[in-house]
Amino acid sequence: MELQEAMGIIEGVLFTSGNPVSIDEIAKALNTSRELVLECVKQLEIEYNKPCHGIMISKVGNSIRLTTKPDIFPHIEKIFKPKVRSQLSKAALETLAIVMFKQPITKAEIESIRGVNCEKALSTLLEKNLICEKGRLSVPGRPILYATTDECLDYFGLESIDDISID
Amino acid sequence: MELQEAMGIIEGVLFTSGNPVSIDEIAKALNTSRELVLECVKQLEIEYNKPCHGIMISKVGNSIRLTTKPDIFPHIEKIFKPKVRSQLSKAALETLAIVMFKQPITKAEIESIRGVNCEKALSTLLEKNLICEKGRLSVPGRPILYATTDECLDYFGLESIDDISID
Amino acid sequence: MALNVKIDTFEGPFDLLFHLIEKNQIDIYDIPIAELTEQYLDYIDKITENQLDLASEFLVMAATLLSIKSKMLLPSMPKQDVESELAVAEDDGVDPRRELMQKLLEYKKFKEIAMLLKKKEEKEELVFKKPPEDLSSMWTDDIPLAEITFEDLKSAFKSVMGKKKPEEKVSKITKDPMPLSRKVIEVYQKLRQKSKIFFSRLFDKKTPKLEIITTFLAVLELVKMKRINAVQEEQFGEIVLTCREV
Repeated sequence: MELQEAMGIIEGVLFTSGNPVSIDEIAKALNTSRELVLECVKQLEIEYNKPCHGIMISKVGNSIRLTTKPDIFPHIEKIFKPKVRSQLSKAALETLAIVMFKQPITKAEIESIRGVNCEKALSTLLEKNLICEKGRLSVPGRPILYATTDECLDYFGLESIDDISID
Repeated sequence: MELQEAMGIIEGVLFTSGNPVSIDEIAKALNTSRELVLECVKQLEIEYNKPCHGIMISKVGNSIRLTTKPDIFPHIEKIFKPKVRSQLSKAALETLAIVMFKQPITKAEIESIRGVNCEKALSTLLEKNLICEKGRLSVPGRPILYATTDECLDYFGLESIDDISID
Repeated sequence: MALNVKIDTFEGPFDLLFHLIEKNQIDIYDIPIAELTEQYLDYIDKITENQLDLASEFLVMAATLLSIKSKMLLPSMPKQDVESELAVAEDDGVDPRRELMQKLLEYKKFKEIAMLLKKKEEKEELVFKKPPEDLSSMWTDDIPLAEITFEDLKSAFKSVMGKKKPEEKVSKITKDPMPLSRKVIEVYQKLRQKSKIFFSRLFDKKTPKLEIITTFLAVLELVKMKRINAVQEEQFGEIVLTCREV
């Protein structure tokens, strides 16, 4: 495979993934050597170094990923921060709703329902004392179980957990 | 702002978003003119046309977004799980076209436009989450009203229904 | 005429009409109805009897075409004065083809949109998109959660659960429902005890659909046997069952 062509495929793979992809996995999929992949990565880095690009390659152990360049962060923030705010309040609302109707529930279960990371939303709800930790699930890793607090029930005018129904 | 620098920022913004971003929004965030943004997009397109790139800019209405190039599709599919997307039948496409422009609409109304039973087409579209039930019409029998979902726009790479023009 | 086109390749009567209109380069705004009707009927003839299910929709259109054709043959009314002319224009003066033309034009519009969607679908299939970056760390301030109600939580829950990909369908295998004859006896015995009962009380939420149907059939059977009376005051209202004196 030609170097230029391989570079394009690697860029496409990293773009699609969003997450880090291992060098070996890329080499295998391209049916080529690890060395050629590394050479492509080097060439891509040279390419991305040009000011007309806002992305770059970051290495994470034996894997690589695409990220934005740190120097354009202020612009990214300006455009996305207002969206993050509404996204986060939506995330908090959805997360609270899931905890309310599915309690006790683990973070992993919430994330599988929402399909996205809930770290931030959970910590906000904990901070506001709307949810609390309620024991741990007895499976490997013993994940924390979350449930609503009495304060939360009170806030929504509910007497007890038994009043929670989705009809 | 210099053209090269603006190109880099636009690339970073599109990369971060994943979803389409409107030209006007970009111009506003960069504190520059729509014309300059369009010029940057043109230059980026020239850049991505090189074989060493696997990504490209797609236009979706007044917005732009990054996607992978169609010609590297087989390679990316090899690394990630293959896309299982059976194409929609002619009946399903016709039914969806009617729901798009007449929503919310009942089954009977769709059938009067198409002149045939749409039961099967509707259930296919519901299953694929391209349409959803949106309440009921308050007439005898209370027939279900159908509307398109956000996933529907995404499925066709549309920003809004207006991207498909009818006249 | 090329008759090698099978009828089931058409999406419906409008689709078939379109095929004929395009093939014969007919002006939609001035349809030669006699000619079109004849060609349409030729196609319909190809439908064999065992395709009758499919045929019904095509036959309705055939009837419509014939009706338009006959209206076209009627002599137009002589125009006496302006007043009656105006009155006539509302009704009989309208071109009998007008309604069909409008329907065809509307169908044509959606057929074209469907083709556009097909192209978009094909294009989309070959590209991959990127998931949005997780930007939550960008926000360090307090997240507003004011003014939400229990109803908001309910609808948020419903929409988030609705978004979940449908799980693999698990079909339930239920026991054979009670045979009709036994259901007839059961319903009759219940009525003998209570003399009056709502149909909806003969089963509960957990009763399988098939058994509800059997129950309904049992009621019909008992009505036929003149053992009970069934009254429904309004559409979709309750059915009240009463026992008849034997």
